[in-house]
Amino acid sequence: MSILVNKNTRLIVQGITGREGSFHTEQAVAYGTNIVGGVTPGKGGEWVGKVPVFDTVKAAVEATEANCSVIYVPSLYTADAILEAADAGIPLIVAITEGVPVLDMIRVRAFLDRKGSRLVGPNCPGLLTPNEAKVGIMPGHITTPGNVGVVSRSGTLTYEVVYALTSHGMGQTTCVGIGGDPICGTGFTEVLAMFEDDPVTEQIVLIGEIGGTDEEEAARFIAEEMTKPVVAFIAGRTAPPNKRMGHAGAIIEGETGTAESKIKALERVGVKVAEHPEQIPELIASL
Amino acid sequence: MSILVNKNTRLIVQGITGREGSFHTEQAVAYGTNIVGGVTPGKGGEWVGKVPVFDTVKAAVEATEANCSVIYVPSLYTADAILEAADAGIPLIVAITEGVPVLDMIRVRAFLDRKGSRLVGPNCPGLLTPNEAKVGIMPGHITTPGNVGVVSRSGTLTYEVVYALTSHGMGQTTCVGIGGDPICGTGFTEVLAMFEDDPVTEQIVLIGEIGGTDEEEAARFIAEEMTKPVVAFIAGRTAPPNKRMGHAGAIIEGETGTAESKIKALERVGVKVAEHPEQIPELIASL
Amino acid sequence: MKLHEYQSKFRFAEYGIPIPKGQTATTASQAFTIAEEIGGPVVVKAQVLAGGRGKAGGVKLAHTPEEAKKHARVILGMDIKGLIVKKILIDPAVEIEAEIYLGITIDRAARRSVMIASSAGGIAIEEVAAKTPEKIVRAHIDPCLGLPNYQARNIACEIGLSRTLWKQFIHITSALYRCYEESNASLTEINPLVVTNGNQLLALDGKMTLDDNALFRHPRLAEMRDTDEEAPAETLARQADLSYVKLDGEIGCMVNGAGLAMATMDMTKLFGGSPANFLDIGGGAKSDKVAAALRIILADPNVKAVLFNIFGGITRCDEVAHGILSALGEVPTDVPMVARLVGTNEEKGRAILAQSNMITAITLAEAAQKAVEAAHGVSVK
Amino acid sequence: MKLHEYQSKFRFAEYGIPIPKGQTATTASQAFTIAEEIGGPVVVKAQVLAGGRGKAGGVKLAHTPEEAKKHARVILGMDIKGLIVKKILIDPAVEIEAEIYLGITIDRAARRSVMIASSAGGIAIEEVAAKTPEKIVRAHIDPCLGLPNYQARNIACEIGLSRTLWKQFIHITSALYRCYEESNASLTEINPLVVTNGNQLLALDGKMTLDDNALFRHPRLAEMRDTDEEAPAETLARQADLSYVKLDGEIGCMVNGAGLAMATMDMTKLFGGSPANFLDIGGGAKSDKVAAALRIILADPNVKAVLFNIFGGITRCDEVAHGILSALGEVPTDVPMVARLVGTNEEKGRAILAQSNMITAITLAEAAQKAVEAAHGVSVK
Repeated sequence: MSILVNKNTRLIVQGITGREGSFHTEQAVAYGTNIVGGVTPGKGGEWVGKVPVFDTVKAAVEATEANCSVIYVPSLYTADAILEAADAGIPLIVAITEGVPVLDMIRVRAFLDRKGSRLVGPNCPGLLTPNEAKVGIMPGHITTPGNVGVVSRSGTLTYEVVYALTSHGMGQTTCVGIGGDPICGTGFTEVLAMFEDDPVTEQIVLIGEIGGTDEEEAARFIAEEMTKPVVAFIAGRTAPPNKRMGHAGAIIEGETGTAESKIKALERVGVKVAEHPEQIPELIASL
Repeated sequence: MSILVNKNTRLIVQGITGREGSFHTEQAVAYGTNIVGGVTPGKGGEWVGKVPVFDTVKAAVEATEANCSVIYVPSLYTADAILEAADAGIPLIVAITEGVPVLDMIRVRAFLDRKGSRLVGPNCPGLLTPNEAKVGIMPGHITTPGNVGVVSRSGTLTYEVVYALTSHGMGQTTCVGIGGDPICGTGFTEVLAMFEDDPVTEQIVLIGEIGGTDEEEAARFIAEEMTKPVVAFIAGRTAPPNKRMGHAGAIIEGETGTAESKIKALERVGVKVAEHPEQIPELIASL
Repeated sequence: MKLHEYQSKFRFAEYGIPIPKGQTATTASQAFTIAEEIGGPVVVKAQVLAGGRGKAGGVKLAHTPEEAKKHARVILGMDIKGLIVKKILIDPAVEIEAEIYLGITIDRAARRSVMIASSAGGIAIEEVAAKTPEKIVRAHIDPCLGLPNYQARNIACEIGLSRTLWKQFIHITSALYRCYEESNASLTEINPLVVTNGNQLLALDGKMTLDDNALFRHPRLAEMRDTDEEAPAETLARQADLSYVKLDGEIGCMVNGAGLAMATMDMTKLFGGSPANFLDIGGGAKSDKVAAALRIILADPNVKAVLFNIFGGITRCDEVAHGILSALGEVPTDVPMVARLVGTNEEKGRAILAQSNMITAITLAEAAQKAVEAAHGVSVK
Repeated sequence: MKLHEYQSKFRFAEYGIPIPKGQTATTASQAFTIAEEIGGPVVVKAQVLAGGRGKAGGVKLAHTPEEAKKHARVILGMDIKGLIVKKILIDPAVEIEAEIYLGITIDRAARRSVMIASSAGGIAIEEVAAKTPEKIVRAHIDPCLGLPNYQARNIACEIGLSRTLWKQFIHITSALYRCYEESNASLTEINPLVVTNGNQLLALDGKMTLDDNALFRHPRLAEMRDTDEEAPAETLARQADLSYVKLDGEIGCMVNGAGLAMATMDMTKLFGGSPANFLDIGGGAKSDKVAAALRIILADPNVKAVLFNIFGGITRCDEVAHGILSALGEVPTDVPMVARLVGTNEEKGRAILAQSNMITAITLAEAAQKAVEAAHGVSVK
């Protein structure tokens, strides 16, 4: 078992003819992901390898019954691409692109809530269920099937941890990069809840970083709702103090947002927090 | 029994210090309606008769636990007043004001759907449950308690029908004026469903007029969902052909919208349609 | 309120929608000068707020300035469905490859604005909608998002627009929606939006209807109202904030509320008469408004009887009664009057009218019957 | 990107928010002229993108033009938290009855923008928030509605603003939100918004932070960037589209991804070293970008070793390796380098680096340890 993506995922790629889109489509196909189509306006009818290209998500969904979309379009077009996927009825949308304006994302997120589509990202590495589906840019060869659920706000730091897990023979159910932007589609608590409900996931690794209050909320959720053990790593102990947004930012964030605050919140609810990413397997072994 | 408003209605009046607001507050209080407060920005702390005035709906709700609001503010401020009531958690909002711009109402309606508040109106006479609550401008003395549910898109035409019912000894459960604007808060079908579920309502009178497709939708709903008998009157047989909105309006409306279309749709599903308003009691007696 | 073709197109142009570089004229010699400036074949188009002007001969192609002048002379002053043409638009003529329909209006049932498009644009679009509805593409617009590019692309795709035109089309649809929203329009329409032989999109005709209730926000648009295009009585009614439509019957009706007004009109017919007008004095009407309404009704020479039907809610019967008496004081008349006042302050209202020699009634049926009889010369007192 | 006080206030003024009629100066004699024009007491305010300028002596009251000139001479060139004051704002002094705080920013947890207000405005507002949170009023903003008047009224009511000021307050809050949204700001702040002794609201200070990701939409705002206010390395980094922050340590770090970059910095500390910088080369970085990054790191004289930690996803290890070699070709250096490349095309990347005499590592711990040893002069080859 796994969460969010698996063998039944019918994936389309928005921005499939672009440099990143075509490269990662090739990688995902090679991994065995079921990519049923791609979208690039104006290029409908072309092919990327064995994947048919459509002009619009609507046309792609009608032709392929896609149930998931991954977005590689430039940041300028990302908000529109997410809206397009949601309006076409795609239930799971994964936006890899970084640099999407925050106020665009507030508007997009409100639309998604109305439509009932789930977004992961933007500015995230995507999702990977080992040997089933690779939706995004996580390198497939560092993963292996197993019982550890991984959820992370970072990109490459996730790979670091997954690589360490795999090296220690600890496979993963699903690796989820939720992205580090201020407004993102899916937060820690939602993914934690899915891992809690997934029968195969036995332990969970949470990888956080400074800024925002998502880790603090995750700690509250772990204490109140979770039975499975969680280990964590928080990046940013040596980072310069978070550059806050004027007084307003300070009023909103209060004392939260620092690595210390997050580590304290997690440890207080019994989560073991690693000193460095490669220590994670050790902590899992000690559970 | 009744629908929407009754003895437990705790009403506030937005625009209570205005000419219409104060006049109809006096009338409603005299009728026995439980008016717990009023709102006029900048006049908080004053009184209208025995009704305390607040600056904001939020303050009024906190002080009075109001569960219904009736709006008499000028059309310029109506959209804002509706949003304010919904945001303050008022579950039933009745907007009497006419002349609210249509695009404002599209935006307001989308907000209400998100908030879960029900709006009746705008441009409507409001609601009246005989001997319990008068929310709006329907004259109380023409109504009497009984078993007929009345729902209407018109204002004064509703009074005409209610007056005829009362004169013939046919009392009402609740009289509902849903308003005649292109975008309104509550439509025929929603009120018909409530009357269907109300144990005391035995017959329903539906009063429609030319324009839109609400009567045609009501006919479909009556055929599919209703067990109680409905009689109807449709105004506008002699009206000049509906001035449609260009080609677009014609494309949207097709053949619907005329008195003939509505009468045909209703008669097709077994609804008796009166030739004139005062004929309604006769049709009910014949059921 | 409707805008003329030239007003609509000039407004579209403010939003960056390409339109023919035409000008308006009110005389034939102006038409000559404009055609000369344009320097090629031109189209002379009557500016009237009525459909079917093409069929009526109000649109003509001219190959030379002389010909434009000749056409202008014919079209100016022409009567199209009761409206006299006072202004013409001289547009450069365009070679057309294809005609697209593009419009935005309110979809009441969906509670949204909707963009409608078709590759089969032109005057027969309603027929297309009726006979081949699959050629009509609709896109409902989320008020929170406006018209995102993907929706415009979906439309372009579904009407089978050539890809070389997508960028222009997205630009035009987005501009048209902004124009619609920022004007508080209830209709904006480009029909046809043509593909020229140079593969450019061009708004050849334009139509806008504005929401009267929002004109207070748009003083510049409100000023565009062409009162020449209204019957004088309708102008007077609008200025007095009355809703009035002239009809062909003999019974003048003054009613509060649109629904009741229509029902009252229907009743005159039911009893063998015919309504002279629709007139809604609205809610809470005061005596000066009632007086204005009465003057408008009595100005119609066809009116043989007047029927007042007032059911008081916001409107108070005593004020209406005062209004009637005050208007009668100013406009003495022999036309018989039937009054029915019910509702708020009805006793006071009736008491006031008792001073006059009006025919009164209790029920609407009685009132309608008496009005018909009075109009037809039957004694009813 | 942050705007200066004067830039923020002038932008506010474009939206109709009342601000003092001040002007900027870059010399003391300009300050004299401006003070003379203003004609009463003025305030001379340092324009630097750093907090605490008041405490540092960067804000001074002057009663005469001579005094303004004297203050200007002191403030211009002043060093405030490492930034040199190059511009001052001369504002007319104002008699203040009360100070309000008003700001808009992103509330990540609520996924909304939020307006924050308090009757206890001024520099101690953070203390107010911590000690008396009930004095802080928040209103989350629905992106579909903007800031409706009722929300502004609720805020006015809840901060206990005098009713005589409500109309002005609603106007200012609505303008501030439009300014925030139409600038793609992540912060707009008026602190204090003062009540003058003439009972007028006036934005005495202003602050704006813009979303760098949306600057492409706002070329006029993007031009306001004051590169004088950045460390030169940060300007270079921004121009190369790199995210760089200078720190005080001795180990230069070049990493792809912000999280991994922070983790890498944390690791140098864990092994007894200290990071010289945060540097994220982003996803999919090409060789020219890597070369630019290396030049920036090596320009820091404190750097005793460089640690490359690249975990390839979008970024391809071979391109990073090319970038490192190309940069080393241009910037010959004796600083020891430790490289760790994992992920997409890692074999190719390692093969390329094998040509150079770099220290390599497989795990991050190993890499961090080797970098610390190299920096501290321990032989590790």
